[in-house]
Order: sequence, then structure tokens, then C-alpha cells
Amino acid sequence: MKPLLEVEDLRVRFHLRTGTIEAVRGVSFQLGRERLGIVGESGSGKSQTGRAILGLTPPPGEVTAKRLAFDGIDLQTASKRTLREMRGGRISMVMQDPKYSLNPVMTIGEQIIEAYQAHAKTGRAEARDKALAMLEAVKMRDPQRVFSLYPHEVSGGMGQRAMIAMMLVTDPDLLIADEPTSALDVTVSMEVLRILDELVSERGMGLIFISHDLKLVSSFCDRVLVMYAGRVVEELEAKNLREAKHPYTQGLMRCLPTLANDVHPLPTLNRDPSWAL
Amino acid sequence: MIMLDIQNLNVVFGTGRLRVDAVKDVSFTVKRGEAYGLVGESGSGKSTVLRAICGLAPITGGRVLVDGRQVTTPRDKTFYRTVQMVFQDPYASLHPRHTVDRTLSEPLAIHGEKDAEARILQALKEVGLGPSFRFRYPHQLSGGQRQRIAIARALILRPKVLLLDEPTSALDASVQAEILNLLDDLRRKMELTYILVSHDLAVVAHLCERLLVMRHGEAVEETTAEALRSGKASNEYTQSLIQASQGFTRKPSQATAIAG
Amino acid sequence: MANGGGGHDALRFYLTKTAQFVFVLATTLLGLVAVTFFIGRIVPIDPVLAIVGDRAPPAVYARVRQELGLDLPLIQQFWIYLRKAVTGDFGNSVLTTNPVMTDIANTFPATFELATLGTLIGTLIGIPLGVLAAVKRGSLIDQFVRFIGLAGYSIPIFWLGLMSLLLFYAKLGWVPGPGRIDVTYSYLYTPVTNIVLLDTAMQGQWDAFWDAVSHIILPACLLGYFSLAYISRMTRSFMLNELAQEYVIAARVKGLSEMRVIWRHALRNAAVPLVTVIALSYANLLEGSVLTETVFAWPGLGQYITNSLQNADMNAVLGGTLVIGTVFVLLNLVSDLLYRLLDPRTR
Amino acid sequence: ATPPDTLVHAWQIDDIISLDPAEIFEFSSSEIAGNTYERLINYDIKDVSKIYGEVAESWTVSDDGKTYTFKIRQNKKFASGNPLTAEDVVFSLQRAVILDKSPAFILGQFGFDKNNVKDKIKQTGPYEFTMETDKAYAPTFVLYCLTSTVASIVDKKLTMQNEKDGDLGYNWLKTHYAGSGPFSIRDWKANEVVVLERNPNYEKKAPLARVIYRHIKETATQRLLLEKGDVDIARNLNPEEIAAVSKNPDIKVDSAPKGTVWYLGLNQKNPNLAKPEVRKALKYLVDYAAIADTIMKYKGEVHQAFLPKGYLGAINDNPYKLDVAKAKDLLAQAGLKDGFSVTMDTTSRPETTGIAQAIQSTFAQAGVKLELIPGDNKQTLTKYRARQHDIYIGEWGSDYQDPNSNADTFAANDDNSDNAKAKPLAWRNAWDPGPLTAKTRAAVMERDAEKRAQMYEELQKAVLDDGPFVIFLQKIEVAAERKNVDGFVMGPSFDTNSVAQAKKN
Amino acid sequence: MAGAPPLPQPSGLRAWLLSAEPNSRWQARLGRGYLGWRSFTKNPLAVLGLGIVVLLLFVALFADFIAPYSPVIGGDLRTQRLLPPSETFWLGTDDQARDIFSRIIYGSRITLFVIVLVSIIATPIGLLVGTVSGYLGGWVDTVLMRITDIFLAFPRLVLALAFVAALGPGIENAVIAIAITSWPPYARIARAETLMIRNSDFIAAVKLQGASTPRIIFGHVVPLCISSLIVRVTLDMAGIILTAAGLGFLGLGAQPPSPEWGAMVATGRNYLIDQWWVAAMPGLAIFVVSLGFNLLGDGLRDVLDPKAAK
Ligand SMILES: Nc1ncnc2c1ncn2[C@@H]1O[C@H](COP(=O)(O)OP(=O)(O)OP(=O)(O)O)[C@@H](O)[C@H]1O
Ligand SMILES: Nc1ncnc2c1ncn2[C@@H]1O[C@H](COP(=O)(O)OP(=O)(O)OP(=O)(O)O)[C@@H](O)[C@H]1O
Ligand SMILES: [Mg+2]
Ligand SMILES: [Mg+2]
Repeated sequence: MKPLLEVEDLRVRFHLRTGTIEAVRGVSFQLGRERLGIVGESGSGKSQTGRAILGLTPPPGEVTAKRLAFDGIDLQTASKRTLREMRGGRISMVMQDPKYSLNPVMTIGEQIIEAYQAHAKTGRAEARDKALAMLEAVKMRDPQRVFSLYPHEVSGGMGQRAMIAMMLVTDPDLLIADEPTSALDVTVSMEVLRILDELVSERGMGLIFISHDLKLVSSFCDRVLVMYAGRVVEELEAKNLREAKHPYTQGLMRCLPTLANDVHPLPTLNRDPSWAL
Repeated sequence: MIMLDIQNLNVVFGTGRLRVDAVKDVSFTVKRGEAYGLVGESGSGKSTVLRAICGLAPITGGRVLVDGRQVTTPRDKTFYRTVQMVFQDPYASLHPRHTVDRTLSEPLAIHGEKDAEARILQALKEVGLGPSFRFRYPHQLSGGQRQRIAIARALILRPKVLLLDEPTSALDASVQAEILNLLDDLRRKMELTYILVSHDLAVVAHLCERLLVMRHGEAVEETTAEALRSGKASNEYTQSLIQASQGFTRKPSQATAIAG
Repeated sequence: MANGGGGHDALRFYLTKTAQFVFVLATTLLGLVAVTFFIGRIVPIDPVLAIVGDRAPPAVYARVRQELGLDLPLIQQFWIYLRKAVTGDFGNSVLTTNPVMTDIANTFPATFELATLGTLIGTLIGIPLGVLAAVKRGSLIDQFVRFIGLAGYSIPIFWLGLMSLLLFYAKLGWVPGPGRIDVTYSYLYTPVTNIVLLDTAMQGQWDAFWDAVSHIILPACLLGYFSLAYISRMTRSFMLNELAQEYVIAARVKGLSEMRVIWRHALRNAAVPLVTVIALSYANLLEGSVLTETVFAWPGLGQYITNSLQNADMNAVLGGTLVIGTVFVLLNLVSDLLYRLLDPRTR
Repeated sequence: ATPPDTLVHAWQIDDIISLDPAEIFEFSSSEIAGNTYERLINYDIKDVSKIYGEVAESWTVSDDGKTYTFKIRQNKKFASGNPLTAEDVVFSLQRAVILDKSPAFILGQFGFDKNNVKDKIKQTGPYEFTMETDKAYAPTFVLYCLTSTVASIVDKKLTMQNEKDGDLGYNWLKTHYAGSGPFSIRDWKANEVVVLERNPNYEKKAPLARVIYRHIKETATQRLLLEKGDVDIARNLNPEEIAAVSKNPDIKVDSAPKGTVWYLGLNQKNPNLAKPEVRKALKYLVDYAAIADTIMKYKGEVHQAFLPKGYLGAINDNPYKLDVAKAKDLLAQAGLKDGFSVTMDTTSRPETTGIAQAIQSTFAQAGVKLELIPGDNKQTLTKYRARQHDIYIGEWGSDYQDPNSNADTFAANDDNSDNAKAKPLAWRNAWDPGPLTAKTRAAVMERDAEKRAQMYEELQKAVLDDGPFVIFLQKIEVAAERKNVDGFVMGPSFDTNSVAQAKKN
Repeated sequence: MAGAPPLPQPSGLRAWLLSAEPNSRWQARLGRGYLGWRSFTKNPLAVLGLGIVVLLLFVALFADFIAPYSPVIGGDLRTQRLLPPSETFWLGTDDQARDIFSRIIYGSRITLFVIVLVSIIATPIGLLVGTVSGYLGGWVDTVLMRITDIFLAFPRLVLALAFVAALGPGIENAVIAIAITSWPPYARIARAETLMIRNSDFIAAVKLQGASTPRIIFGHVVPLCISSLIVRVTLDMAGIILTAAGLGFLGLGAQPPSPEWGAMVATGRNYLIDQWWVAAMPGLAIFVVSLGFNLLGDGLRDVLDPKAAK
């Protein structure tokens, strides 16, 4: 089977006044209709990888890759128009914090309709039905009401679900979720994850799940990429996480306190400069 | 020896339409040298309890006794020498225009302490930072380093009680481990009393002996780290928290029924 | 969160809001009156002189002084003034002999007309310019907008006014000369609102209307330019702020066209603080167009107040100041309301 | 362009505060009154000494010199259509005295007041009345006073129809019109426009249907309007602008000297200025000719006596010129070899500041450090009237066409104490003219014109020599007109600037 | 024109400045200033702005040596009046036959005086009112903001004119009048900024150390407001010069013959059409200096303002 997404030697650079920062340094992976997790500490380039795929690297940034293809379409050479149709239509992204990523002055319903109408030539009534259906699909208790609420009027969990509804309303083939639950309560985040999980298994969508929570990624995803300083230092099956080879991955696994065993002091991570090479 | 005694604490914000009962009738006590945890979902009033203790939120009802004495409003200087707090967000809790040096010398200046120089270097050492950090600005520090500075600032007046409001939740796992170890260490060395707020049960269990589970501003149950470990929490809500902290489980569970 | 008793609460909410507004208006106006009044009395200009002139014999002088109540204690004078002011009686202007209110009713519409058109021009051009500058940050257009803005800040308005008259009126003949309307048309309509454009249009005097339009266009463009300088600059900075927000990226993720992202998402949000900026610039034009008015022989409020002030015509100054103060507070209120309307978070 | 039957002036008319002739005392309103009201008598603007009756047909003076009997022309009509009779004339004069507005003293100085005026000015027939003065003044003095605006004839019937609370129609007439002149006032919008319309009842019908005075504050704007032909006459151009427009073939420049002099008032309360040598030295420290030829070109000519050219007895030889050496000498005599510092209150009008700065730099040449204190007109005047200045620079325009107007203020001061009742210029500069006061009083009683002229010459010489006034220019009024304007006549005072026979070709 | 050319730095000093581990507060401060300077100099427009401001300072300081003629004493009225720019009079002469170039040179002193005085009067008032009212809240806030509103609602020119009228004309009083009318916006800005930071954790932290209210306001709140205020004030400079000019235009600013630029433009307005240089030259000076301050302000914003730098 042809992979949904092919990424080879992806690099993201920022040319700043103070010099050039290479945020992503040669990341390669392939993705089928599966759940791929990307973990790594803050600043390791997870988000930039995700954004580069969508072509949304912020201004001073420059993206290069040997190959960056979605469903056989080369994203680097694609026209702006194709890219735009791809975005939201076939590839979507759920972002970390609903508080900032929903437009504060538009109702949730409007925002979902807008996303739908950007890709499907339909009337408003139909778009509205679709949006309501989508809100229902993300287990919103009272879709009618939520539809006409403004982002600040809903809780974080509801907002994140609305965000997911907005991003999935066009039935994309690939969803990139950039820390979709880190702003949420543990209990609420479980619920959101469950919705994502169902969507993947029911629609056969590909999912890239970005997080810094190893425990979560290992329990949620099929495959995990571990990133460090802009590189993938290790790629492994989620269930094999405990057998990670790379000392960084091992260290990360160990330094988490758990309910199960009480270690004092906690092991800490000694960064080896050679990891970043 | 009871260090902190909270009885029927109530905190209300605003009036009329805007009234929020943030904390309702919460009581607990903490012994000297003990570490006590507060857990619960977002908005359950954990931070508000801490803020009420140290005077950043109004005490609408109930009593707060520190070291056997009821607190006054406004708090007096001795109070601040007894109780200090560390905030959740290391990025927001340091003055962006003050160097570490200035941040650390401020409490000394306020309380008219002498040999600031030595004490600042000492405080930096205690939190595992060298003198090279002394003249840096917060933006020149990593999150973990900032949190260490925040802890150093809290400790520089040699308080007896440290209120920790999610001190590690903004940090990476590896950094979190370092901070937790540091806190563990300091407590032992300085015989500190902790109240630790966190939504991460594992973190609370790691550091504290006893903990209080809160929800919607009310105390749900008081339990011990031991009990959590052995999964013996009596309360359903506590159970769901334990459940969630285990990571994602594909089988549908009761977590769905509760959240939202 | 408790949401019970909505209707009653809402009513009370609006009542409090209204009461608050009335309070703000009242205290601001009282403050204005007090400050102006006392300034007026300590200014070393003899108000009697303004009335009787330099040559009047002492007896006349003394009589007028008494008529004006200037021999009473200051506090008493203030009290009398205040009592009358509450009933809308600001006394008579010394210079024009009319009741101050009549004068203001004559001059304010001229200023209003000019400032409104100026703000309209400034807004309609300034916002797109600002947006463009923000979107194309660092580009030529950005530099251009910046230059326009800078020039707007630093060029003396009377200089630009006279130069534009010289060019567009004297040299090119594109616009008619200074004044509100040509003398030939000035008696074709009856002043009702004193807003010439409105009066002529309502009375169907279209020739007069177009003449008035051609008269107002140059000074309005001039004022428009100055408000444009400010508005475009603020728009740029608000837009830069909005464009850096996550929701803009989210909108792009949805596959929206760049046009839609900029104009519908980012600008819609930037519009919230912009409302205040526009209101402020409008207020500034209302009060600060004295020099433009002088150059264009525009009989507006700014000129009226300045002229009165220079002639110690304190009744007129007080009245004018109060009107501007009221307008200011009202504009504040309107921008506040618009703010609420535009930003659902404040509702 | 302006309509052919309409004459449009661009003029700074923000000084108008009233249109009631009993109150009018400002430049622009005087001119408007001059064109819209008639007076009892008037003088020939070409030869001021020729007095003729305007409303009066003839008059006689009694032997004791106190009673004047006037015969009124018949068949005269107001713009309203009401006939003009002696009743109107008597009413107008009485009214001015009773209302007692600023210019009322021009009549009041003959001994009229509220209480006695009804007895002193009496109608004696339908077209005849008498006026009785308290002393036997020089008849020229009395008659000249009757040529001033305050003695304009108002329509009694119309005015009294609009009377309210016994105000003699004052509140109405302030903004309305009740006269018989060549034009009637149709509209006055303060700071904006005054519109005059032809009076159909005037016997020598005006050629123009309408005259409009537009208030244009900026002189540059006035110039642009004139050059474009959107006004016919620009009234306030500055010298450079006049020089520029006079090169324009479509524009001509007309001018007339006015009864106004520019002067410095030296406050005698200042010990330095009180020294006679210093007063004299300062008179040698003004570059009269340069000022008149450059800054004030077209707008003033050198004149140093207090009576303007054209007035009875005016002396026109100007003895002083810039002479720094002599001034230094004089200062040394006064014990001020190194000069001294002194301030000058200056209104912020461009002309005044221009002259002031020129004077400042010539003063400096003899070590007199002059500090200018700018202020707006009313503010500076307030200070001047309180005698708180050192030096004051300003203009003085005579109130009526008789030499007494200026002599009374420059050369007489009955009471030099701080709370004196009358405050002539001599008082304002704290100067006690000594015997000159009595001489001034005598001159006004002198019925022989020749002798009277001589007395004024003496007074002028004395002030010129020792007075605390450095008079340097006589004002000239300039108007730049479109070539096609004809017959706009400028007289020696503002109320004699006439559009009555103006027309456009 | 560039500002003070960056001196060739001995590498030792540079290393010392950039040391990651400064040994004293002084070294740290200097190092930080050096870094700021470096990032500032990367912005050519800002450097241009600084250059203009430095030039202004230089000219003001050495006016006596630069100006070829006296700024106040005119030449011969008959022959040297209103001459166009030439070799003898670089920028021409004015109506009093004075050299415009010399007047502009000397006028820089007054401009500088106005700017400095207004900023040191208005900024502290605005800062104080804004921070106190924002930090304390409650009725103090209500009262102070009412007062601010009153001053804000006042027609600026009326207030300025009134003050000048009350205090007497002259540049000092004009400055005071301008200062009095320009603090309210600063107070607003400072208040808005204060409201944002008053509930932040680092303020809570100092409170918890027992800091007194004045200590918090002056030690912690003010430094944070000051940078955006400085930026705003520099951006306002042009406006201040022009307001001074406006007062001069109405005859209430600097007293003649002082070579205040605004007053010069105002006088020049009488000769605007034919003798354009009389108004244009000082006008150009105002424009250039405003430009300088604006560019500098923009540049400073990048260096000082943490929000804009993000
Ligand atoms: N606009 C930008 N300009 C310059 N550098 C940037 C920019 N955006 C990101 N970077 C840099 O790119 C690197 C990777 O950033 P990225 O956001 O991908 O990290 P991340 O792994 O998502 O971290 P986090 O867990 O904190 O979100 C970081 O070092 C960051 O400083
Ligand atoms: N200053 C305040 N004014 C009004 N309401 C407040 C204020 N501070 C807190 N609250 C409310 O009090 C409740 C409890 O807030 P608190 O911050 O204590 O929760 P928390 O348990 O610390 O949550 P989190 O885990 O998100 O920090 C919330 O509903 C919050 O909205
Ligand atoms: Mg990220
Ligand atoms: Mg909290």
C-alpha cells in the first residue's frame, strides 16, 4: 500500500538577525492510515515538523525536503491553490490550545461552516446541518447551543472538541494533532483522545499525534518518533517503548514519577552532547 | 505539632451575577515537616486555597492558623517570613526586567537583611545554580532554571512553610524530575512544610504523605499516598483520576461517564 | 456559574450601566466647567474690555462689569453660572452677541461636517493601507505607509493646507476656493441643521449640494490625511498583533484563502481596538481643526473657541469646551458600545 | 468668479460685535455702518476740512456758541420706507447718549447725559431741531463729532417696533438694520460673512445690487481668492503679498492714509524711561524710514506727530531719524552709558511683532536690551490699562475727525493718580503733561480755526520733544482690487470707506 | 548620516561585555546595554533616527561655532530682507533680514529644551497617575481616571491656550501647557499596562515577600510600563514640536526674536507663496527632527518593548 504521507530529510531553518536556527534537521518518516506519535522535549522541533507538512512555517522560516508528498502529490511543487485545497480539505491540524486557536469574535458554528464551505460548494443550510452533525460526532451534549456560542463561552474541553469538529468536518485523510490535550484536564483529555481514536479507527484516517507526554503517546499511538534537537533519534512501535534503545528515550521513560513505584530521588536525564549531533 | 490549620475555609469572588464560590468549607491540617497534596481538576479551587492562605485571595469564611496563630489581614511581615509560595508558571512568576540578582535581593531589602551578597550566592547554590546565573534576565533562563530561581526566592527568607502551586506542570518531564528531587532535598535539609498543588497524581504521591482531593471547590476526600498506590481510594472521583493518570486505555471506561 | 434570574439581572445590569454613564458624563462636565471657569477668571485678560472696547469711559466700564456679575465673589459667580448652565443657558457670547448655544449650533455643524468626512476618508483609506503594510511587513508598501504616517505626524497642518490650496485651487483649479459654499448658492437653501450637505440635499438644491461638496473635499481630504496617518499606523500594529495569533494559523489550516484570513479573521479582531483609535482620532479632528479651519475660512467650532479665548469671551469658551467635552464623552461611550458589539468577550 | 452685480470683499471681520450704530466702535463695523447709515453731517474725504450736510440741509450756531440749530432734508426715506424726519434724528442722538455704549462719550463730551439729553437735543419742527452744548466749544469740534458713526440716523419707528423692556431697540438693532444709507444689511453671520443689499429708497441708487464681506482670516488665503477672482477686493494683504499681486495685470492696489498712528508708549513709572534724555534717546533709536520702506511698506508712512496727516493743525515734518551716536550721547547724559534693559508688551499680530523686532534690533545698537512680551490683544491691553508695562507698542486711531480726539489722549491728563477716572494714553503711561493739559482744554474751545490749528501745532511739538510717546508711522490702508472694480473709495477713516458708488466693469 | 560610528572594539573589552558570567552588577548592565546597542544598530532606520537626534544634540551644543550669523540681530532691512538661499545665506533670510540657517541652528536648542522639558514633566505625571490608579484600583482608580478623562476631554488647544494665557506667554509656559495636556494619554497607557501586570505572578510574589505598595509600584510596576511609555513619548516628539509650533502660530509660544522653529514657520506663513524658504526651512527642520525621533522610537520599540520584540 502506498503511504499517505512521505517525508524525507525535512529541514526547517529560521534566518534571524542573530544567525540561522535549524529547528528541524533532516526528519524522515512515512505514514499510512495509522496513529503516529511524535514526542520530544520542548523546542525539539515537533510542532515545526507538523507545520512544515502543512506549509505553514511562519515567515522567516525556510523549509527544504528531499521529498514531501501527500498521497503522491508533491507538496513542495504544488501550486498555492492545490495547497489550499489540500489544507483543511485533506490534511487538517488540531492545535494545542482552543483558547487561542479559535477566532474569538466568531461563533463556533460559523467557524465550522466556514471550514466546510471552503472546500465543499454547498448552501448554507446544508453546511449548517453538517456542522451540527459534526458537533454531535464529537459528543457535544447540546450541539444546537454550542453552535451559537462564542469560543470564550465554552470550557476548554468543549472548545477542543469544537476545534476537532472544525478540522474534521471536511473528512480529511490526515490529521495532525499538535498537543491537542495538553491544555486540558486529565479526565477531559481522555475523552478528547477517545474521540480522536474513534475517528481514526472508523474513518481510516492517518493521524500524527504530537505530544511531550511519553506515557500518553505510548498508550495511544501505534508508532512513535522520538525527537531531540530537531532530529528523530529513535523510531519504534509504541508497545515496545519500554525497550527503547536510545539513552534519551530511556531517560525520559525513567524520570517520570509513577504511582506504581516510589523512587527517591527520581533518576534525571544527563544530556549527552553527542545526541544533538 | 501542627503547622497549618485550615478550618471551614470559604472563598467567594465577586457579588451578584458574578459571584463565584471558589472554595467551599474546606478543612485540613498539616503537621510541621509534612508535605500535603491538593489534587483535583482545573478550577476546583486548589490554587485559591493557597492564595487564600497567603492573602492573595479573600478569606470569606473559616479560619486559617499558621504555627498556631490566626492570620491577620493584611498579613504582617512575620507571616511572610514564615510562609512563601512558588507559582505554577515559571515564565510569569519572575519579573521580566529584573535580573536574578535583583529578584533575589528584593526580599532581603524588604526585610532589611544584611549581607545580601552572600545570601544570594548561598540561595543560588541551594537550588543547584552557580553564580554565573546571577546577572541573567529571566528570558536568558530555561523553564527549569526559572523555577529554581523562584524556589530560591521563596527560600531566601528561610520560611517554614512553602506553598507550591503546580511547580512542575509547565516543565518537561526531565526537568520536572530535577525540580521534584530538589524539593525533596530541601524539605529534608530545612525541615520545611509543603502544600503541593498538582493535577498529576503521580507527582503528588511522589512528594506528599497525605493529600486532599478537591472538586468544584469542595473537599472530596482526604487520603494518603499509600492508599493511592494501592488503588484503595474510596471515592469514585478519585478513582477516575487514578485511572486517567495511567495513560490512555482503549477499552471504554467509566472515565467517559464522569468528565465533561 | 449561576445564571438564574436572567431578565431581572440584565435589567439591573443596564440600569447600573446607564447610571454609570450619567455619572461619568456629569462628573466630567462638572470638572470641565470648573476648570475652564476658574482658568477663565485667573487669565489676566479683562473680560469687560472685550465688551466695551479700549476707549469706553470709566462709567460704562463699571456698569458692564457689574452687569457681568464680575464684582461678586468667585464662588458665587461659579454657582450662578452652573445654575444657568444646567438649564442650557451659557449666557451670551461677547463677540457675536448671540447666546452661546446659538453660536455653537451654528459653528459646530461646520466642524462636524468636516471632521466626519475627514474621519471617513482617513478610515476608508487608512485601514486598507495599514492592513497592507502589516501583511507585507518590511516591503515597499510598508515603508510607504510608514512614511505617510511620519509625514502626517510631522508636517504642520497649516503649511500643508496652504500648499494644497495653492496647488489644487490656484494652480490646477480642481477645487473651488476656501469657504463652505459659493456665495451664489448660499441663499438658495434655508439652514436647518447647518450641515450644508444635509440641508441642500434635503431641500433638493442639488447644484448647491455639489458646490458644497466641491468646497469641502479639499479640507476634508487634508484632515483625512492626518487621521489616515494615525489610523494606518495603528491598524498596522494591531494587524501585526493579530496575524501572529494562533487562530490565524488555524484559519489557514482550514484552507481559507489568504484574503479571507486577513480581512475576515484578522481584521475583524483588529477592528476591536481600532474602534477606539478611530473614535479618538475623530474627537481630535472635532476639537483640533482650528488651523485647517483658519486656512480654509471654515466657520467652525475650533475657530470660534480660539477666537473667543483670545478675546476673553469666557462664556463662549466655556460653552465650546463643554460641547467638545460632551462629544468626547459621547464618543467614548459609542466606541465602548461598539467595542462590546464587536467583541463578544465583553458582552 | 463673482457675480457682476456683487462686490465681494475678503476681510478679517471678526472684530464686529454689534451692528447698532450707537455701539459700533470697531473698524469693520464702522465701515459697514458708513455704507448703510447716514449721518447728520459728513466731511469731504478728499479735503477733510470741508464739512457738508448729509441728512442736515443746513445748520446755524448761536452767538454764544452753545446752541446748534439743524434743518433736515425733506423727502428722505429709510430703507424700510418710513420717511426720515427730525424726529428720527433727535431720537438717534438721544438714543446714543441714553444707551451709553462705548462710543457715547463722543456725544457725551458736550455735556449730554441720560437725564438731560431730552432737554438739550430737542425737535423744534418736523424738519428742524436744536442741540445745546454745555460750553462754547469750537464748532469744528462739535461738527466733526457729529460725523462719527455714533451719530448715525436710525429709523425710529422700525426700531421702536422692536423695543423690548425699554431697551430702545438695542437688542434688536445689534443684529438688525434700520438705516437709510445706500445699502441695507441683509445678513450678518459672526466670523463668517456680512451681506449688504442695495437700498432702493436711497436717492443716489448704488450701482451694485449686493456687497459681501467674507471673513477670511489668512492673508495668504485672501490673496489666492483675489488672484483667482473669487473675491473682488482683498483687504488684509501684507506688504510682500501686495508687492506680489501688484505685478498681476488683473489687480490694482489702492490705498489711503488713515487717522491712525503707530507709537511706543513709555511708562513713566519706569525710572529709566522717566528720564527725559532716555525718552529722547529712544526717539533716535527707531529706524523710521527702514520700517516704512520694508516691513510696513504700503501699510504705513513715517509720521511722528500725534495728529495724523489731514487733521486740523497736523504737523508733517518728521524731525527724528535713526541716529545711534546721538542716542548713545543722550543715554550717557542720563547716566546710562551702557544702556539698560526694558520690556515691551507686544500683541502677537504679525505686523506688530515685525515692527517690534526691528525696533528691538536698533535699540540694541545703543545697548538698550529690549525684551518682547508677546500676548494677545486683549491681554496686552489689560496690562497696558493697568499701567503695568514698560513699553507698549500699538496703534491709536482717533475716535472722530477732530484734532481734539488725539490731543485729549496724548497731551492731556487731568489726574495722574492710579485711580483716576479718565484714562487717556498720557495717564496709561503715567505721564503728567503739566501745562499741556490746560492747553488742550483751551484748544477745544477756540472758535477761530486758524488759531486753533496753531495751538495744536504747539501741543504736537511739545509732545514730540518731550512726551513719552515714540510715534513712528501713520497707518495706510491698502486694498488690492480686481481691475474691473471701480469706485470703491477709501477715506481717511474706516466709516468713510465707501462702496456706495462702486461698480464692476 | 550615521550616528556615532561604532568604535573599533578591542576584543578584550567586547569579550568582557559579552561575558556570560559577569562578575558585578556594573559589568552585567554594561553588557546588556552593549547587546541592546548591537541589536539596535542592526536596524539601519533606527540608526538613522539616532543619528538625527545626535546631530540635533551636537548642533544645539555647538550652535555658537556652527552658526555664521547672529540668530536675533538682523542685517540691513533694505538690502538683506527675504533673500532666497544663496552662498552668503545658505537657507536665505527672513523678514527681519536674519540668516535662517543660523536661526535654525540656534533654534535647535529651544526645540531640544521643549522636548526634554515636556518629556520630563509629562512622562512622570502620566506614569505616576497611570500606575497608581491601575495598581490600587477601587475609588482611587475612579477618581484619578475621572481627572484624566477631564483633561483628555478638554480641547487641547483651549487648555494650552488658557494656561499660557494664565501664566503669560513664553516658551517655558508653553512647555508647561503642552506637558499638562499631554500626560493623560500616557496615564492611560501606563494604566492599561499596569492592569495587565498587576495580577501577574511576579507581582504576587513580591507581595508575598511583604513589599509595601509604593515599593511594588515604583520598583516593579513602573519599570515595566516605562519602556512602552518611552516609545510612545519619542513617537509623540513630533507632535510636541508641532504643538509648540501651533502655540507659536497663535502667538503664545516662544517670544520673538527667539528662533523657535514653530514660530519661524508661523512667521514664514506670511511669505509662504513667494518667499517659500522662510517657512519651508524651519518646517523641514521640524520634519527631519520628528522623523529622527519617530525612527528612533520605532527602533527603541524593538529593543525595549518586550511585546514587540516577540
Ligand atoms: N518563528 C520562529 N522563529 C525562530 N525560531 C523558531 C520559530 N518558531 C520556532 N522556532 C524554533 O524552532 C525550534 C522548534 O520549535 P517547535 O515549536 O517545533 O518545538 P516543539 O517541539 O513543538 O516544542 P514545544 O513542546 O515547546 O511546543 C525551537 O528551538 C524554536 O525556538
Ligand atoms: N480573582 C478571581 N476572581 C473571580 N473568580 C476567580 C478568581 N480566582 C479564581 N476564580 C475562580 O475560582 C475557581 C477556582 O479557581 P482556582 O484557580 O483555585 O482553580 P485550580 O483548582 O487552581 O485550577 P487550575 O488547575 O486550573 O489551576 C475558578 O472557577 C475560578 O474561575
Ligand atoms: Mg510545540
Ligand atoms: Mg491553579
